[in-house]
Amino acid sequence: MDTPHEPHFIRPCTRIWLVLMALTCSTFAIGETGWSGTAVMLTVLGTAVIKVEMVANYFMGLRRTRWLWRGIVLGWLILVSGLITIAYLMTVK
Amino acid sequence: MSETFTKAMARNIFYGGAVFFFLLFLGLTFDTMQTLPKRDHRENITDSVVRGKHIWETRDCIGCHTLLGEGAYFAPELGNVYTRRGGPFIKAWIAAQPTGAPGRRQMPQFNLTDQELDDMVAFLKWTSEVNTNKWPPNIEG
Amino acid sequence: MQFQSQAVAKPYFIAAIGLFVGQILFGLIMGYQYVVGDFLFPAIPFNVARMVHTNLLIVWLLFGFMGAAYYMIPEETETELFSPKLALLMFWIFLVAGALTIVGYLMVPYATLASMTGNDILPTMGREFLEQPLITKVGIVIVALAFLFNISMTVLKGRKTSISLVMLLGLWGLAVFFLFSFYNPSNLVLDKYFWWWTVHLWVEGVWELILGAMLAFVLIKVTGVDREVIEKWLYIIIAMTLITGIIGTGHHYFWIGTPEYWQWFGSVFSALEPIPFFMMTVFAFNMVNRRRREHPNKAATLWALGTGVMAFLGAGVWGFLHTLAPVNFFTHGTQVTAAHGHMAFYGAYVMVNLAMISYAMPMLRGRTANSGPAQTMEMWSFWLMTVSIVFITLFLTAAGILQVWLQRMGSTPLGFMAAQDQIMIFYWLREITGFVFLLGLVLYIWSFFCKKGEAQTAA
Amino acid sequence: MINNTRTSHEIHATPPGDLAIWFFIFAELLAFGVFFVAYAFARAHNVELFNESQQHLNRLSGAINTLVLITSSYFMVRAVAAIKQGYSILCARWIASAIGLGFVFLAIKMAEFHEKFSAGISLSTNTFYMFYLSLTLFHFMHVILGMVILAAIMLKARNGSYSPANHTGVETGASYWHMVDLLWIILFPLVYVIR
Repeated sequence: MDTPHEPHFIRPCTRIWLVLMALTCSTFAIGETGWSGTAVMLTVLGTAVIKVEMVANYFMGLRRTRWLWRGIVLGWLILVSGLITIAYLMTVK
Repeated sequence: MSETFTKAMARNIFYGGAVFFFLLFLGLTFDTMQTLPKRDHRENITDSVVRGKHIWETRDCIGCHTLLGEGAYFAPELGNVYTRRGGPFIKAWIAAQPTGAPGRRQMPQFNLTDQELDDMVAFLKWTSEVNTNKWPPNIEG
Repeated sequence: MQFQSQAVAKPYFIAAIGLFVGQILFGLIMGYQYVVGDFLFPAIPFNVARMVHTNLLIVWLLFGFMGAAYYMIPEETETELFSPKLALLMFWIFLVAGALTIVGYLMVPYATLASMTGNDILPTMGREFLEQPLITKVGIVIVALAFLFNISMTVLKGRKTSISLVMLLGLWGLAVFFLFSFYNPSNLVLDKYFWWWTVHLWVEGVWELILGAMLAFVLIKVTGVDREVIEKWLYIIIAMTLITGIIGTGHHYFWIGTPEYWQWFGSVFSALEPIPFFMMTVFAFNMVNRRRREHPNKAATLWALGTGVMAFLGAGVWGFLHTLAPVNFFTHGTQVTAAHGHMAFYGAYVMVNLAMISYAMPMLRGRTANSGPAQTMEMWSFWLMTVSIVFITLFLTAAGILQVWLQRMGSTPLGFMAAQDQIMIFYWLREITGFVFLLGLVLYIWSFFCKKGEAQTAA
Repeated sequence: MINNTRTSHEIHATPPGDLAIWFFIFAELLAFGVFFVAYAFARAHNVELFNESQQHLNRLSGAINTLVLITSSYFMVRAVAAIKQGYSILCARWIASAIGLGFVFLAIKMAEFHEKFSAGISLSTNTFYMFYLSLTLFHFMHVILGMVILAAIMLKARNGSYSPANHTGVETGASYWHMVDLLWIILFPLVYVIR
């Protein structure tokens, strides 16, 4: 993923991993509080979207490919999370 | 581009994907087999129902009618005909064929005995009681 | 023709076309019975005509597949067929058995046929598409095994290409899943559940491997594109086919007594089923555009491209139209299904067989391609048949939508026959279009006998 | 095979690994995507049932499994980095650790399934559990498939079949494994948390 010669204190991928772990814990924490509502739902789903993009771009290495490939995953993600959001907002009166 | 798209990998995905999804299909089939007794009421399959199914098959009824929506679309759906018409009507109807009305669709005369007609009705009655997730949409089938 | 033994494909192709004509004639009889109900009654009741129509379709497609295998496999494996004699013997057995079965359907009442042929020992008859008497079914298994033995032995002793492996896999799958036709439990729900293991896993599973292999073979021959490229796309396409198609079986498990979750599995996976067909269309056009030579057989190329497009339209688009459970709830068991069935079978399996025959027949008759006028006539037949099947599909779709509207929606639904009377106009249009189809088929056969122009013999 | 070594600033025409696996990955994303959306809309028709049933899920084990998969995915990143520098054995060890975490995931998941199945819950219990079991079992099978792929790659790496110039195989397996992780990242909040 990264070149060995760059003088990193921690590797970029390790940083990504730590952020992903932290975001997961935050999602779990929100789940434990039992909160609900549009804002909470959007926060949780938004966190998931950010995490997916991090995995796709940094772990799967899509950020160093043509936009076509990033676009497919991003488009899929926007479509799926968008439709999920619409489905959830439908239930909010 | 072609160096990183190899036939070997495409082949592996084909075999892997096929096996994977067939296993999933077997798993779902297994679960279906566990669940079916609650839905098809197989405890009600009497000898009469079994004989009725045999008559249904040996007269090739499926060649004109649908049963639970499967078959030919030339004649009415019979999965719910028992609830639509009732047993006596079905017996009388089969016995009265063909109508001979000119230009109208005709059903052959099968010369069924009274016992066979009863079996046919028993089969259609059992079929009408299968849990079909509320299909057909209405009584007309 | 590179190998002597490829010649056994010829009788298979001729028989296939002959049976195709029979299928269409009985289709026209049925179409007429739809509008004039008592036509030919009681000599040929509708259910008998339908049995002949669908069984002839299956049998001629099988003849086509076998002929294709006998033609392709020697060329792919670069070796003579294991046993041409066995292939010819099986041809006659299959043809005679098939003909006797059809005669049986037409001559004796079905129930009599059943008791004559041992249906009481093992009842398997009277289920849609599997109406064949027990002895015919056993005969099919024997012929299939002998055929598979012959083909497998040929592949074993020769070069093993991906196309021949995929073809072989498809043909073995065909035989294996046919075995479910012998399983007929007295519980209708179980019966239907496993009936689809033959029917669905054939047409939306293993047959597509055969289809893919045949299409890939023809494309390699007419375009000269690198085998490696075509074969890797073949693998990707059939991988997608099975990934979506196997669980896609679930779209038949919505309303036959099976658990509710099949509505989700069936809808999701069968909604993805158009993808491999779309890929196949793109693939066919892509390969033809990248062609490295101009093959003189333009008609075969046209059929190959047509297969891609029509399979996508018929199997992909028309399948998708009514595959989602909420839609299928209303369309299940109506003329919409018939519309989809006609275009899907024509677009996928009829056309790929005609593509193969169109490519191979001139070779089997000692030329690279037919003369210009003969090819022109064949292309006319292509357009006549293809356009008329499109219209048949459109008319049946219109009939189906109206049928759903009249019979299944609203507060005062009509009864079945009352609804049928309302949509009679579409059945008339369908029947007339059917005659145009027949005209196309006649022209197709005529093109074989066209004497005008020089046939191209340069290899 | 010349241009296979990926350096940090180059833009590549194709994603890492064999392009064929990407067709598979996109097909899988599509299938799961449709299932996710179907879940959301089925929930919209049945909010009370979904919210009530969701209470009975073990959120802690879902969260731990997320951490497990993310970490496992991270190990595969390290495996790819190792092989790019030519460390075959190190690469095999990273893959082995990734597989090990795969087993941890399966174990936790099986405990969860055991709890549900012994409570008599099945695909036909209600719509929520139909989705919960379908999605998680479907994903569960993908984890197993991913582990099989990784195991094959690990053996090849150990035999020294990969090198800095030729490591497409490792990247192929890693890409698939990341996808399995990526799907769970959506599945977990969707089914366990959001209400």
